[in-house]
Amino acid sequence: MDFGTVAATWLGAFFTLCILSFLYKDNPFFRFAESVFAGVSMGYYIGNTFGQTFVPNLVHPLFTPPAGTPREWILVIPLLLGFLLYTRYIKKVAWVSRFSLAIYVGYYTGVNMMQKLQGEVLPQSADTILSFWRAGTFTNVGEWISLLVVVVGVLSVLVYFFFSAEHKGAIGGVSRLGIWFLMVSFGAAFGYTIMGRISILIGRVIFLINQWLGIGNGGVA
Amino acid sequence: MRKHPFPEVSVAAVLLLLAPGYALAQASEEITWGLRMENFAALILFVVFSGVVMTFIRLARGGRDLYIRRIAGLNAVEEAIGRATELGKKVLYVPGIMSIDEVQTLASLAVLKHVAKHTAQYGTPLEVPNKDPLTYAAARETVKEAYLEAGRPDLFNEEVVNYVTYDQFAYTAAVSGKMVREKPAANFLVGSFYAESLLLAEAGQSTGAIQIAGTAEVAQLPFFVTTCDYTLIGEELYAASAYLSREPVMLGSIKGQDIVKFILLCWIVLGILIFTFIGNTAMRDWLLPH
Amino acid sequence: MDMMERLMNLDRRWLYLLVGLAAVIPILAPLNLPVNVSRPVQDLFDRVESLEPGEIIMVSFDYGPSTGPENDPMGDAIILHALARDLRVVVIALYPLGGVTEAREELERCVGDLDPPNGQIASERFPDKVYGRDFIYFGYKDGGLAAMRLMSDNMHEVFPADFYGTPLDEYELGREVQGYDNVAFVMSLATGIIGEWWANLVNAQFGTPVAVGCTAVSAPKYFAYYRAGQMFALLAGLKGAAEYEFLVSQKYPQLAQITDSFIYNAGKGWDVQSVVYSIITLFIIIGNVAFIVERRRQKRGM
Amino acid sequence: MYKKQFPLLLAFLGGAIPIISFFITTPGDRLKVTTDTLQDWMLIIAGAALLLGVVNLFQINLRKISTRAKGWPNALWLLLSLVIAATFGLADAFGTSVFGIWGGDVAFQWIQDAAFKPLQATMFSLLAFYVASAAFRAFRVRNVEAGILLAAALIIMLGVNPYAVKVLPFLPDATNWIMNIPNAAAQRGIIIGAALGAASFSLRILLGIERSYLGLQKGE
Repeated sequence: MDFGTVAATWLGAFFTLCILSFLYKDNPFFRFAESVFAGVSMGYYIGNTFGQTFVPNLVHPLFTPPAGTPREWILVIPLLLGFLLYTRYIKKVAWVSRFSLAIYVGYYTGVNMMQKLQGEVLPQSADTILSFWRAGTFTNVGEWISLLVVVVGVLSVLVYFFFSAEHKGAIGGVSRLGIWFLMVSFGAAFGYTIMGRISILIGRVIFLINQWLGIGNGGVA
Repeated sequence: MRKHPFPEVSVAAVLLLLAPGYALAQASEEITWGLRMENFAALILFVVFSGVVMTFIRLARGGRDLYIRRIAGLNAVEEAIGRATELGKKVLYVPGIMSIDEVQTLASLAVLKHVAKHTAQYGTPLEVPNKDPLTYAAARETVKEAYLEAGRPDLFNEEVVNYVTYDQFAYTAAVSGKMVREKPAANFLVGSFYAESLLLAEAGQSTGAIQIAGTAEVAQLPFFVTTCDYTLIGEELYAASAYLSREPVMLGSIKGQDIVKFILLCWIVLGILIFTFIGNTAMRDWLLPH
Repeated sequence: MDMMERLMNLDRRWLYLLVGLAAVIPILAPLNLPVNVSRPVQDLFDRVESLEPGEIIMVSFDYGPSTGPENDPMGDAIILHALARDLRVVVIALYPLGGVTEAREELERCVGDLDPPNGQIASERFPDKVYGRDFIYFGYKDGGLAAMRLMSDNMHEVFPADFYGTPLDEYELGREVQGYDNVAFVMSLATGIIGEWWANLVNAQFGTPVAVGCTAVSAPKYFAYYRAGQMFALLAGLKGAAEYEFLVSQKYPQLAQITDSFIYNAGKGWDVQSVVYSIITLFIIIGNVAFIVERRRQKRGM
Repeated sequence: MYKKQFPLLLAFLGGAIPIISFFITTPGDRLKVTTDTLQDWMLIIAGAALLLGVVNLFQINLRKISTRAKGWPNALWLLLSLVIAATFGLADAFGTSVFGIWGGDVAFQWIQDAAFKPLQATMFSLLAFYVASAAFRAFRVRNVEAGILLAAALIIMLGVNPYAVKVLPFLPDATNWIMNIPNAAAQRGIIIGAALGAASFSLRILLGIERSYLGLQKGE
């Protein structure tokens, strides 16, 4: 192994242990790692933004177009909008910096609103319109109960979210049921997610044992 | 909303935004004016939804009294700030890790405005660390304005709303460290969160802070519900600013949204009945792309 | 403070210590906790056993490093099993973030180091197996669904060359695989949605048998596909991987020569997961017992 | 007046364009193409904003260093590692070398392997510990709701325990049922409700009723 790889492994192990030490308590090693982490990650994203966004989407088409293709002058507009963000440092024209924020928010609000209605409300509602009279349903009680649970669950949770009615009487009862469904979901999802988290930890342990201490033929990169 | 006083400004804006792009767009020859039929159901939903919501906004403006049920997490906001004030400790407000292209972030900023106004009134220190730079820019405007409205612009400085880093976990490390070191009396975790939800909430919990969370990310809700004192679940987050501001116009939109929810509920129930007893799937199929 | 109260408010660091030990110890000294082989896993094993020597299977690496602990051992087990059965293996990668390195690392872990462009094509670990004839690595292709659709009968358009840049036609196995018709089944090792695509698209439209090795977190979703018959087998998380690994090692003890050098395998991961889960479960129960006792006592005190 | 109105108008238009193009086709499908172009512009705006963050980072940390505030050496480390990583990153982006010694791409990759990736993965892995402590503390039978939460979690957790499954062989099936039926139902309810809430919030933004993100007062 070359020096670069060895050094990277040792540094990686050092940082791994620094972060893990936070579990015991806050300490200078963690604080050091935290600062380096913030700095390095920021530097990484600066490089990444230039490499992945500015160079291909702005610099190449506007400033250095490949031979034979015209300059895309229209990109002056987003460039300008980007610059406008910085007018906030000049008191007199600081209000102009809102322009870029407004367009950005407006555009995505429009996109997201459609996405929520088309991609979430409609299909999720459609999936809830089930038939209790499917062939074989009544012979298979388990299936029938499952259908019932789905429908009751969706509807009661929706009722829980009604804001204009007080949670009293019938609505109170149904929304209480809705809360119970939420609790089943939260408990189950919590218990289930632990598995994924454990495998992340295993990844770190193998890094330390295999790559750093050099024991065994590793697995997880 | 009032009428825009500058029609010429509107025209200018359209030209600035749309015209050059529109003119340069590569035209494909087959397509002409028309409706996108695959989105027709969404169009109807959009029209009904906007119509109902705007009607209720109008009614509310006309002075109709609108009732909204209690939302425990939101009643606790002032209690949390009050406790921070008593203890002389800071309030930490985390607006999620996403940019302002995410509606949850915008909903969070609306709550932030309310929180910032109160902390400014009481002179309680507030800190808003950010992961996304645009959210940072917007949060800064929001807090600055809130301080101004509370009559304490003197309390605002560049450290109240600050920027940490663009990486999810580096941000989490920095904020967790801050929680443990500075022990804020109240932590707000409101907005769009991913895997860091539990890291932040558990670090905050270990310091004994009052924690109020809110998100619509279904996968993260279990972690907030188990580690925070109050959690705004999904739709409650979006209703928060209306609830906190108590402005009739806002409450009107919540009312309108409830009506649409009710229509949808009836549609689902009717659809199930028809499907079950007549075997007709029209009501379901209609909701899907045509 | 009495014991019950102390238990209820136990310093969380004790729990951290236990979780940490539970993650380290089984890796160094396997506990070999029992695995009960479940139906969806047995299905995969039986299918591989039922194939004739020389038939081709396709293994798609559709995950990245973060789920390596779950997916890596599945990749190892299926490749080792296939080669031990004298099946031929085509490896591809469709996951954009790191699938390409995962596939290469797991392949080399099983067959030994490779460098086909420079002539190192014989497997160190399977003496009679050769790159390009018995196994091959096509590399990574982006575009997910589109690529999968095109692969059905235009494999060489999707992968004009193998991972090392050699045109597929220069290898016997490369020439032979023109589309899904040439493979007995596809095994997708998936983090997220790509495994669902294999079922929805490739199985549904082209009738290619599909098996999936998924992460535990996405298992319930995949289980529904398995029940609907859209995939003939399913390895779910570390548990599924450990079961399959167990079946393979039982049937082919000679593979131990290779697998003994692995510091990590699904069995160890399963040990870690089981122990951590047991610790957490135990603590939840202890916490509740303490809580209930304490509450009773308070009530009586009043 | 226009200082306040104009941004709200921009937001309205910015939103109206994708909405209209979602429903309507225009000759040559130009509106759709224009909307897609807007999307590319947004990426550039978001990228440009990154430096806003950097400016603030320098403001805060340079002040810490110059006033020798508590923890100032860490502020120094932060800025130092930022500058180094950004230098290598920019060298990589523009395909040059750093000081003519290292190739930008190699150096940038090395920084990722030595610091960025291990730090990221380890921070993520802390979750394995935190789920344990959170579960221990939160899953107590305080009331009916907490009891349901606990029961659901326990069934799932026992479902992956090899010994528990030996005694109660139905547990894995119960796990799948809970995840696919009641859990999915509740999630669907949350998603539908939240999507309606988000749509209503979006409408308030487009109409200029919600404006706190711009730092505007109501009714201006």
